[in-house]
Amino acid sequence: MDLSYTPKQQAFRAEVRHWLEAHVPADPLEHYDASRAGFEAHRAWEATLKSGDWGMVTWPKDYGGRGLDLIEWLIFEEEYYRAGAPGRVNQNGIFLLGPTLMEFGTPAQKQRFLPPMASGEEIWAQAWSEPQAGSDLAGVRATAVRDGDDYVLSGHKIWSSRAVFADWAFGLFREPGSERHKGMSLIFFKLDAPGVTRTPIRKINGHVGFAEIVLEDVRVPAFNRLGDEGQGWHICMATAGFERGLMLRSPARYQVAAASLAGMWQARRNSADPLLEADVVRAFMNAEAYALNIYQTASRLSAGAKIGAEASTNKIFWSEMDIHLHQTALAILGADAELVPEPGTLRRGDHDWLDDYIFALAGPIYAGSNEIQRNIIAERMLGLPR
Amino acid sequence: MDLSYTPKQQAFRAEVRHWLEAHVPADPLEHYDASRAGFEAHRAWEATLKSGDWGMVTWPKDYGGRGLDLIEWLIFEEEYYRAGAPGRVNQNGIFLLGPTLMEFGTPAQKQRFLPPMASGEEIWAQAWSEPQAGSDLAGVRATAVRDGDDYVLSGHKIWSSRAVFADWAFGLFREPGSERHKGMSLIFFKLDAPGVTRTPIRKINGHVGFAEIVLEDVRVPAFNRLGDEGQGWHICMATAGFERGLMLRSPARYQVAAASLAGMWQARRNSADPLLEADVVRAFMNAEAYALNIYQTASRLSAGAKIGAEASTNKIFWSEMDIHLHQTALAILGADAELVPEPGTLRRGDHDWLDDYIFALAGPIYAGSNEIQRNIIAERMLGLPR
Amino acid sequence: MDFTLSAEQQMFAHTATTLFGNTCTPAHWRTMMQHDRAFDPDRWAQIAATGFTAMLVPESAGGLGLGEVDFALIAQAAGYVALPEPLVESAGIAAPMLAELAPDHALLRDPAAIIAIAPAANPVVASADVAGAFLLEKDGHAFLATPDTIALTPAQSIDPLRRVFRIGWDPAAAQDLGPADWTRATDRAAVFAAAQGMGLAQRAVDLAVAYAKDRQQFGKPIGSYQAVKHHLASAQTAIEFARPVMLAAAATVAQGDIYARARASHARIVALEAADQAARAAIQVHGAMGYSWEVDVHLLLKRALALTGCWGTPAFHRARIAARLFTRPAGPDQTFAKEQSVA
Amino acid sequence: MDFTLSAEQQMFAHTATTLFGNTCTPAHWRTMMQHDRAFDPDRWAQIAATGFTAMLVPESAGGLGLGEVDFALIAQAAGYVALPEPLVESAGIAAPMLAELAPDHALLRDPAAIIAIAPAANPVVASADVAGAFLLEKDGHAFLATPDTIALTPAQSIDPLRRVFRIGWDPAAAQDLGPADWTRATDRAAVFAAAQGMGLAQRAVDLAVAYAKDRQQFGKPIGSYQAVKHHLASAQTAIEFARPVMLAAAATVAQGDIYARARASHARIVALEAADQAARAAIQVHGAMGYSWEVDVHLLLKRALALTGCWGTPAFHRARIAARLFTRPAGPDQTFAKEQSVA
Repeated sequence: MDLSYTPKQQAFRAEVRHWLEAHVPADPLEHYDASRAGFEAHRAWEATLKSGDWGMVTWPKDYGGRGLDLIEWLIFEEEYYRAGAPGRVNQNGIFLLGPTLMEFGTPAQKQRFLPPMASGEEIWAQAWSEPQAGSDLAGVRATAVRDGDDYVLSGHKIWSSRAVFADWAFGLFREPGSERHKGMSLIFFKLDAPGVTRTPIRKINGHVGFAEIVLEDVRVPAFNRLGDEGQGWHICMATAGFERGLMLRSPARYQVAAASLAGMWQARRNSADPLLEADVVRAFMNAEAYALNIYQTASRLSAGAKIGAEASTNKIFWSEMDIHLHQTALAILGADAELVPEPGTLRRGDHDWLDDYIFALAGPIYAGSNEIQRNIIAERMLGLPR
Repeated sequence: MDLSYTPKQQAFRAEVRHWLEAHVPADPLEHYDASRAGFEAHRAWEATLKSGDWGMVTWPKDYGGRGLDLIEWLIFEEEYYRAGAPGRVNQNGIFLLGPTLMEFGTPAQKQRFLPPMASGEEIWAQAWSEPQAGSDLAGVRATAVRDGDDYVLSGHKIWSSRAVFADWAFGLFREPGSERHKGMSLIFFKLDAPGVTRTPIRKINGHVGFAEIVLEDVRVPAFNRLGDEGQGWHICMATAGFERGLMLRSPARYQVAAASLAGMWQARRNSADPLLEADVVRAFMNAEAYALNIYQTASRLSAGAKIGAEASTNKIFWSEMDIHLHQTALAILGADAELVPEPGTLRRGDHDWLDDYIFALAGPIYAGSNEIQRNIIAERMLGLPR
Repeated sequence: MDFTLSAEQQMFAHTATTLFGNTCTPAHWRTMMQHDRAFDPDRWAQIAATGFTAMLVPESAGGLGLGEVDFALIAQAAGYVALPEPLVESAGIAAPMLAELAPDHALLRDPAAIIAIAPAANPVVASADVAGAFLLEKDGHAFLATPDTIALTPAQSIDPLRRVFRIGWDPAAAQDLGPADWTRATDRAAVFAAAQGMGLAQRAVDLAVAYAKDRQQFGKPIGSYQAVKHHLASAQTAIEFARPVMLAAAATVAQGDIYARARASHARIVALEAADQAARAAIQVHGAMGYSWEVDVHLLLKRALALTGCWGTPAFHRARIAARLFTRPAGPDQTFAKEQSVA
Repeated sequence: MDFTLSAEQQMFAHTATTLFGNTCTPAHWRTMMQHDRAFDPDRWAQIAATGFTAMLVPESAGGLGLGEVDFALIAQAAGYVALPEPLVESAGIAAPMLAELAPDHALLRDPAAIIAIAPAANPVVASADVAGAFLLEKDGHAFLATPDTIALTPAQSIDPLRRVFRIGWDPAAAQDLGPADWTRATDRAAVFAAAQGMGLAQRAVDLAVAYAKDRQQFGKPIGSYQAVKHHLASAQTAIEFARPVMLAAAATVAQGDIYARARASHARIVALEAADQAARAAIQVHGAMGYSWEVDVHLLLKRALALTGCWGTPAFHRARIAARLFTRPAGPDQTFAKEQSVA
């Protein structure tokens, strides 16, 4: 064990910090789910990032990355959150589909899809759920019928994040007649293709964060299938690992929030409940524990290990930590907690505790509900019977 | 609604208080599960109680009671706990079997069993569980074979509280060949009868609170069967209602503990974690809430209602309250928490927080585990599917 | 010693449940939000016609002279539908205070009058745009002001069915009613917030139960999974142990002593915690649906959140319970204790 | 930046796991309790032979000169078997302090020597009856005393495998070693309590998992019920997020700065909480079995309870984290911060 950064890692941190200081917008962008304008402002930010070669630093240079390792990725994320830089509108692409493409894609697919993903030219939505298949992904009913070099897609997807404004989506489609885990393929489709209808779904904060997608005879080339025909379930499980694991929820996000919470506490402690200090300290402890856990995982992966069911413990931990942290913030705010900040009053680095609390409430639900995660931990880590 | 006591109720409280002040032993008795001597000291206390007609005040006078109502019962319990009077060694009799006998017994059975129960002449153990049937009571395998006017009992019971020293036990026995909920009868047997072997089981505090009971061709008269042949499951569910409901856990018990906790907090607050004050206040709130809930239930029952699945909410509430209260006590004790009080140092009204904490840990397990209770609430109160 | 409700109380509660249930439907919530409104004049007129607004005004001041238990049942029904109109604030807190200070005031004779109330602890006033008068706290006094003397600045509550304003006012332009019992107002606010919390909590459980019976996953209704059952059973348990506290608090608030204050605060804390727990459990049970604007549960969560901040924080209320616990005897014979008269 | 353990560390840990696993079996616990003993001289001799007692003594003082990470792995293995012998107190806390104060002391050359340590915060001393010497805190100084100068009064711990004594001693009869770094001792105690907590917690989960696979109720193994799964999954999650904190605390404790102190305290709090949570979950999963003396889980619970009170309460340790949080920068670039040298 050696818990200090190498000179190279320190230099990298300085480089990231320097670049971000020069480029991060002074005022927060409108949220990418709030409007088309907010979405496009975030796409423009992705292009700016790419101009500095920061699109996805762990990817190979050929695909728009820098070929860096996981520790450097964590350092990049630390600086990114520290700088209060905009949220990553293409997270479904760069954090979920990207790593999956890297593992299962053909060279031609990687060359086609990864660089515009890293640059934000093509922004991705996920299309996992269906009205009858939420936690039960094997219950997917949408179909892909092979027709020469094409597939013809039909079906109904829902809770697709980013799909209202995004360019592309990926989802599971099954060979007609196949059942449960078999016969499914992971296929990409353009969201403005003929036969695709998108209906926005508003989140409880009022933003149109999701869409319902109806596909009626949508024709896509077979090139858009990732992996072998029928391999979709297997690939999807790998993707779920990424989602719950390292990338989706950077420790830096919570460390920044915990530090802000501590600052707010110090500013307001004289008028707040003195007993909340324990919660403020706990929020800090949680964020540190999460960071240390992720550093440990990164060390393990660097030494050749694969991420396994322990990714489910991450999902539970960060989702519960996030709710606790924001509950504490609202408790400190006391009588002001219910009030939405006046438009335009939030500056870079300011937290919208209320909106973030509402967002945090979704944590135990999405990316596989915490009930499902606890089942996975019990069955795959602990070996309890199904 | 009228939340004040009538003059008659106030007079009754004064009468109870006066009698207890004159009779409750100055020093605590040895625990009834700790030794035969402790057990017999408690039996003697039951006789003293009966000498004042306090054995079971809600029972009819003919059966050793005073024919009082539930509000008076609560007042009696309040004064009983307030006085620091000994635990009721016959609780399996007076609180569980007694009410069931009152509902399902024949006049002859009531006359035979209730008066010696009220006086402590006959002390009862329960024999619900079997090695293969813990939470799953319908999995009982012990059998009762009818032979003329007798039953011949065989089988294996476990976790029988009080059974090491008690005189009688009651349990479920099935007609050979019957299955699940059918064919079971509730039958009494003497614990010193030929064919009964008792093996003590120690609790985690070291006391022999349970026994394992093996029955080999134990002959009992059919008179010892409560209710009709095969009605055992139905009766048992009623008994479970009593157990989780009003009688087993008097609010007074927790109100006394919460008041003591508040006293300890005030004595030690300067050297303890200041944040524990919230837990001390919470323990008081919980005890009060439990008392108010029980008063409300008593009002409902007095108005003719029956106790239902909401008894399961009681079980969950008191068991969780009890653990929280004692965790708080140990946290206040800090470095002293691990130390068992020196023998003989506890006086009447003193709390053995550590032993009570260990006892509290059993709360979510016995009398139907809290998991089972939550299933009952979900299915019977809320109507969710099995 | 009797916890049961009278026939009259049950009748009033039934009227409220029916009126609110018929008019404040999920469809109506949606219509109001679509038009960015939080007040329905038709419903308010019906409410006024039932007498709910006059319940806590003494008969001598033109009211019905009923008690806090009676009104708590109405507030509970209001919570069950997340009623947007300021019935609780106006009729439950402001009107009885005005009746104590100015029993002859004409507003007390107008059942449709809305009296806004602004204790120093609250940063905003709900429904201030429809108020006919304002009761304002300054230095322990109550000031009565007319709407034309009040400057309203809209603020935005997380609760879309709660319309709040920051207010500016000039004591010189208002009528000084003298020292007022703001503690009593806080007690009533606590009891009726608790009552609303009970309604919110039960509604959340009811919505989740209905969904869990219907929604299928892995081939069976999600309500048959233990995790779903246990979430909702825990929420219902919290409700069962908050409701008697709320009722006892309503029954004793008129005592106005340290015991009654502590009980009111206790009721408020546990009822709003139950509402929060039930709403979050309901969101979790609904899965992604629960996180969408179109499912109603979030409205209950947001109302509970808004109520938690008004009329004293949880810490303020906990301190009132601590004051009772640490300065008066506690124990099983003290459950229904009252301050002994000092006469 | 590397969290992986060296081959040597893994080898030492393996030796500990094997030695403890072979000798400190449930059957052996039972035998010890039956004879009311908490010290096995044979096992202690084997422990001394492995070098564990010399790990934190510098080579210059006759020890192995290893670090806190190395010893933490041994302490974790000791926790997994609820080791009765005072290995952690003697070799993990007392020996390195003695080596700092009196590097030439003969006790440091005797691997079988047991050094008891008595900080002012602890009311009792474990295994004082087998100690060869006592390190005692008074006014910030450390005093070294021989057993014949110490008056032992037995006390009873809830943990039957922990034998504790109140002690009486006379500074005039002891050797004043001068001012000692009791904060450093507290840091080590915190880290190694955390390590033991990790062992206790994992053992509790492992015992419960084994039982839940085997035990049948309602016709299937209880481990197939969601409620059982979720209890144990939650406990395992707590373990997964305490273990890296414990390792990081061990790796940084030698810094001796405010960051290292906060991390040690953090590790101690969450590891002992995880142990308590896991032990209680395991008792619950075992049902009535879990509440019987014959099932071993209660021994884990009681050890965790005993450790929680020693060497500073949770509140003391929380205050050390607060001191770091509120006086030094926090945030994602501060995870591995050190106090800058003032040279």
